Amino acid sequence: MKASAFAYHDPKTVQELNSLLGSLDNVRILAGGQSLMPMLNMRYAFPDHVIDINHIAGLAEVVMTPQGLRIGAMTRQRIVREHPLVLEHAPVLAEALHWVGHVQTRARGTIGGSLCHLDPAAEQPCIAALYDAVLHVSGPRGPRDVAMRDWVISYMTPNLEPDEALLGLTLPVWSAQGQSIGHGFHEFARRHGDYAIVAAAALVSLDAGGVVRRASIALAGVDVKPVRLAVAEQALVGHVLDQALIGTVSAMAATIEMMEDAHITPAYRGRLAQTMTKRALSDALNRATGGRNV
Amino acid sequence: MKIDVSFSVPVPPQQAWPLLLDVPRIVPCLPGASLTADLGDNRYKGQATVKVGPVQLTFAGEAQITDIDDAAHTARVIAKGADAKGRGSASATADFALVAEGEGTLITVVTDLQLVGAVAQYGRAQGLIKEIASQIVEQFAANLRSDILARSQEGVSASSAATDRPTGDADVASMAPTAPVAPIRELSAFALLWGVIKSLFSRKNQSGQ
Amino acid sequence: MSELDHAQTTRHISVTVNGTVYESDVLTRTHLGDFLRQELGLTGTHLGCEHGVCGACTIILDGQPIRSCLMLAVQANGATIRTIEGLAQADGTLHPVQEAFWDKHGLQCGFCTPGMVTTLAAVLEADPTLDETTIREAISGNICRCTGYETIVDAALQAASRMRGDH
Amino acid sequence: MGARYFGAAVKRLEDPKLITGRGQYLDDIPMPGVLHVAVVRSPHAHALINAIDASMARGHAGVVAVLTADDLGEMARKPMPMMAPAPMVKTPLTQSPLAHGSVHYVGEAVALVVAESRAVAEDAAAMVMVDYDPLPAMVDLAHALNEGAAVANQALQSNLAGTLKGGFGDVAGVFAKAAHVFKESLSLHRGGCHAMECRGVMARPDPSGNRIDIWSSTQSPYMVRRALALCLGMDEASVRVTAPDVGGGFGPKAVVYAEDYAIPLAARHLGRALKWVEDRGEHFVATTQQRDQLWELEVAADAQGRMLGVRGHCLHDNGAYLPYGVVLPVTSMSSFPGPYALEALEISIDVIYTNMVPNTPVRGAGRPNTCFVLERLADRVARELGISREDVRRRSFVQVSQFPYETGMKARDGSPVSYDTGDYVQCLERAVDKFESDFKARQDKARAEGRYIGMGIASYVEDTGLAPYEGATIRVQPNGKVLLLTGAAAQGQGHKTVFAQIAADQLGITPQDITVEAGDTSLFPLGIGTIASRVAVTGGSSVHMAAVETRAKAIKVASQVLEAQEADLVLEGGFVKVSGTDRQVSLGQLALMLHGNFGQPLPAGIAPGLSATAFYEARQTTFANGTNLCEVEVDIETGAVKILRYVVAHDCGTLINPMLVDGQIRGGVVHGIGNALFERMIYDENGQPQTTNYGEYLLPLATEMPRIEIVHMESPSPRNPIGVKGAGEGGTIPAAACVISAIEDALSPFHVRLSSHPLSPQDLVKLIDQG
Repeated sequence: MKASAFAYHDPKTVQELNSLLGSLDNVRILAGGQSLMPMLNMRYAFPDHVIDINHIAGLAEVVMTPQGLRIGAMTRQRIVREHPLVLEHAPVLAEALHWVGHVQTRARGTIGGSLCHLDPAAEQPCIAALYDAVLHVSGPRGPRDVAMRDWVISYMTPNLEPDEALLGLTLPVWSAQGQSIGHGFHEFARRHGDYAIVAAAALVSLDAGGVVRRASIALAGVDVKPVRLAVAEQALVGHVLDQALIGTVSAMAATIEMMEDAHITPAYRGRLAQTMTKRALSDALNRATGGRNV
Repeated sequence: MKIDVSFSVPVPPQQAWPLLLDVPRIVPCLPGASLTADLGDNRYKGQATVKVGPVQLTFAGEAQITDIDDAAHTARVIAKGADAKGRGSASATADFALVAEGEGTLITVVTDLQLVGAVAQYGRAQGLIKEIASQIVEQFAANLRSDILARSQEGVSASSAATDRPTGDADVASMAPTAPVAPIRELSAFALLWGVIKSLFSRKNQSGQ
Repeated sequence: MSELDHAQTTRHISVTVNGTVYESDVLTRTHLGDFLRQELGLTGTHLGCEHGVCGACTIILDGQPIRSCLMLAVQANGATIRTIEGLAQADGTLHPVQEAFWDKHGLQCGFCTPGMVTTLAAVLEADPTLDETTIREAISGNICRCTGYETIVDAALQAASRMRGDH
Repeated sequence: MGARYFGAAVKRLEDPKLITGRGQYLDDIPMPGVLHVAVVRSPHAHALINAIDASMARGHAGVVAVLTADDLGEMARKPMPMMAPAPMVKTPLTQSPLAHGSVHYVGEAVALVVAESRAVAEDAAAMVMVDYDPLPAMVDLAHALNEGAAVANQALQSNLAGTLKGGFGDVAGVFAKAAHVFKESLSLHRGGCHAMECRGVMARPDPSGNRIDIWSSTQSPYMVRRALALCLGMDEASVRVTAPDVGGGFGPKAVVYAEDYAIPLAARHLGRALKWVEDRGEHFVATTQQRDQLWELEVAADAQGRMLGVRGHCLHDNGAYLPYGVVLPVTSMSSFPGPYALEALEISIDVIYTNMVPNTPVRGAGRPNTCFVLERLADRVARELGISREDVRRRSFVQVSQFPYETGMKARDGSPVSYDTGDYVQCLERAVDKFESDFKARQDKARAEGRYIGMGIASYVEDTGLAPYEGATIRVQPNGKVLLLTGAAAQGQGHKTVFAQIAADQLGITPQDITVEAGDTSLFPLGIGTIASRVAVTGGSSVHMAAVETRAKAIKVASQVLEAQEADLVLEGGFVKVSGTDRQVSLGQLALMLHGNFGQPLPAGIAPGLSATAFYEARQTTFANGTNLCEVEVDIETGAVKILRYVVAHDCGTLINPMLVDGQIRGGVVHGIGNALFERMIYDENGQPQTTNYGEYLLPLATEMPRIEIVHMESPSPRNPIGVKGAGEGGTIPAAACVISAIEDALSPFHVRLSSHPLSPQDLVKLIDQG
């Protein structure tokens, strides 16, 4: 189980990266390596060129900007999970990362790598969808931003031209503005650290009366890309969030058309989608209300 | 793995029939496929490229048209190819049958596809292989229709275009279709899987249009 | 890849492993685990699956436990690495995790052991307050077919206690 | 002699090197100039080979050779000998070292690519063009004997390799008079062993061609030597086989594989040292697997729920070949009637060929299968009669008064199967006591809260210490240190430690004074192998016998040296002492004497060397037993199963090292839990394996596994000098049955009936909805 031969490139700047991408064929970008390296070792992937972007400066920063929390593509999952800005402004991302792989893979794996590999059940794209993240792409035709809803063009295929690369993303995180924000993330996997079968992330913002002013629900593992439960979100806004309402909107999760693979039936995915949504919303409610509405 | 599809073309069977047997002309309609040599007596060399998510496969191999029944308008295509990188091989037997359908022709293709080796062992991706194969045939049908329409717009009858079927070890370059066909390189994951997702979302009309 | 010339498929690297600096020309396709085993002869790092699941190949790179089968050797240029061979002190004094594995029968065939020990050494050096639940999570990326994990967990708990200086 | 080490939790002698990275597994052995081999394997489940074109591969830079069956001569094409001959098989099929003409499962070895590195060998392996003619594959066990079913091999008329029949008593009579008769259809699915070290073979031919050294990651170096000496037509003394540190075996490494033949053959052919190391992808398709069986059974019980009789039929999938004969179905058969004192039994097992990886024993061999079906039947009786599952077992078990108990079955040699010792009911009670009494109350309370917990129970009896023998040599060296040589190599069990414990007590030294060498055929003449929970009994007994003899010799010689009565002599701290005096002679001095000096005759009646060699011949089997209880919680929304508690009460006779026995049990239980909940080797309808990596094939992880509480009983076996029974598989045998029993109990409000494993959460949700 040894990789086939390839030429190795390690650009130091984004400009070098773009010119390499523009000039080479059959290229794979090596970020954290936790997805690409197995594909190389198992000889599923046969790139002629591997471009290692670990040496490009400035791709691993986490900063607050007016647009939101900006996270460099090369930020390791371990760093994201423990970063004070993430814990303060997007704790649901930190919680989701608890379920991502294992201590050894989080030490290398990057948030950008996950957003480009795009396993249908992956947690990080799910959180990006939850926040309507904006992805920052660079290419020879200059930088461009892609909304998360336009990012996944098909099964494990990001909206990137062959000569483009993902530099980072911005999560337009929610500000409380006198309301209380609660989050929840639940997934069902056979074993700890496995890709989820289905995962659900929820964000709610409640006013003093416990009425939902804003809500976001995202599911992973139900389709080839993360799915936002827009209908359920609308059904929440303007109503007092309680278990009854949670039960009603969770049922909506089961009604979307589920993808099918060799192992998992659509019916089971639907059941998990409903259950994970319910549990994620319950956590969100408890957090927003400081556990008063358990 | 059985894949059944049927599709219509806007010409009657007696015109569609020779057209369908005009391999150099229809191959470019097959997404990701290209013809590399005509070996004579209905045997051809070619290759087809397919993408399953991040994994791109290129099958190179041979295809032969057998059991041609010009009266019943049925034929069988037997094809087999191996991935250039040794990740396995694919073999398919496709039975074509044409029947009149109003002004046009209903073409049914019953394919038995067998994948072996690593390509058949992707596990989680296996559920998508059938969808992908169906999409290839469906896109083939769409391309074939647009080809026919393009020609009829030029006033070139499909049948006359189909009469000069090359034989012997002809020069591949000369086999490019004479009429503009929607340019298709390897079947893009986008086009391909968008179709997959569509069909995942609406399983009713699996058999294309 | 015959089309690729030597220059593109070979790189010179310098890496510090268990306190020793090594200079070497490596094939760019060689993963770090193979480099440690074949080039440096440090065969204590084991390869159990080479697709990043079993954890046997875990080493400590710049303080973090990582899977050496999921990193190219060329990427380790300039890095500081600790392998199972480098955990005990020069005088042979065992690392508390090694000691505990021996005390608690934390190994049987021993093949997953280097990955288990390096993983636990790294996480416990960072935080010796882990409890059974967090220890099980910490080794959830390391597969053992022999022990059923319980004695590994017991070993980790003993090591954590020693590393906290409880006794 | 008081036992100071025998029975104590002695820390392992093996560990210091293994915890510091100084172990030496096959791929760690330095071998200057070694060439690396990649194996070209069949991608087809069943196909004819028309031609093999290796020209492109041979031309690839760094490739030394590409070898097919035709290149390596007749021995490479000849079917390998069956490791356990099976006269009842009409068409015995075994694989040849390299396929020629046809292939019968995905992964069958077709050619070897020899190159300067493994990576280059893999590059070239992809360039070997094999022209196959695919044939229909047989992967459907249930319909394998149907009219018109595809045959797994063109040499076969039918997929039926043979039928085993066994039983005793007046079956018709017992079923006729029984108050209750219940029918069950049960099934188990295949998984792999997944030793964390994959297999591997290295061979170094002597330039003269008269010798060959072979290293194999095997449980049976002596089987490899036997096979290769016969294959190569060489003296056994010229074929040295070494099992280095082996990273787990679990059964499949006891097989002599195609690569064990092909690599030495190729090494001789090329006159070069060669190494092949199985990678994990290969392990999924080239290392034997186990457990596929389909059962139709009936149980007869009296009005009180005592099981009276069992009859049934089994379809057993043995895969494409019979490398180990029919040892699996035989083991399933001989595991009846388990702990139950049945009046009548009638079992038939059809052994079926399919186009999947061949089956040979995986931890437990056929026993977990039989345990699963018997325990399902016992639970069924309890449910139908409305009595506790414990009571059905209490009433049906062989009672303590009945030992030695002849079950009515016949052993492999035709002799009656006779359980030696034990108290099955008492063992069950200990498990129940440990588990706690108020479970029912907690279960009702949990259900009131919408939580579903369940208790599982499973009991087993295991035949251990299998024939024919193991042996050991003990030799005291002039430096006073002791060499202990044996053929029984270990794959993690800790043989060196337990053997040293056994010998140390006899010789009055510490285990640390003893160097144990095992697994090198040049150091000890004969051995069988570490399989079937047999080494503590056979190897341990032989060590004991050799130690006793050495001790006697030391005393005899010392009595002359010290001019003392033998009765007054004791062995202590490396000396033979005259008790109550300060007169003593060290074992080293005695060894020096008996090594001899030029011109000086040895003492009268004393043979050279302070040493002894003994072979223990296992002519009667010993029987371990146990009862497992566990508690699970099922999340009915997701089907997730959490194991909350796991209790093992078990009896493997006298314990040599309780810490190591506990280790065997815990590892075994977790393997069984994997079989119950996680591990499923999936094939598609064409025989293409679908789970060929650790993302798809799920092994148990630390986060999902429970603590395992163990209660020991010690019923010494009278059938060997140290009273021990085997413990290597006792954890695995009942574990899956126990977990399934618990899940069914947890889901009883939904009337869920479980009849197979592994069971996924998705399966359980489906059953809950149907319930």
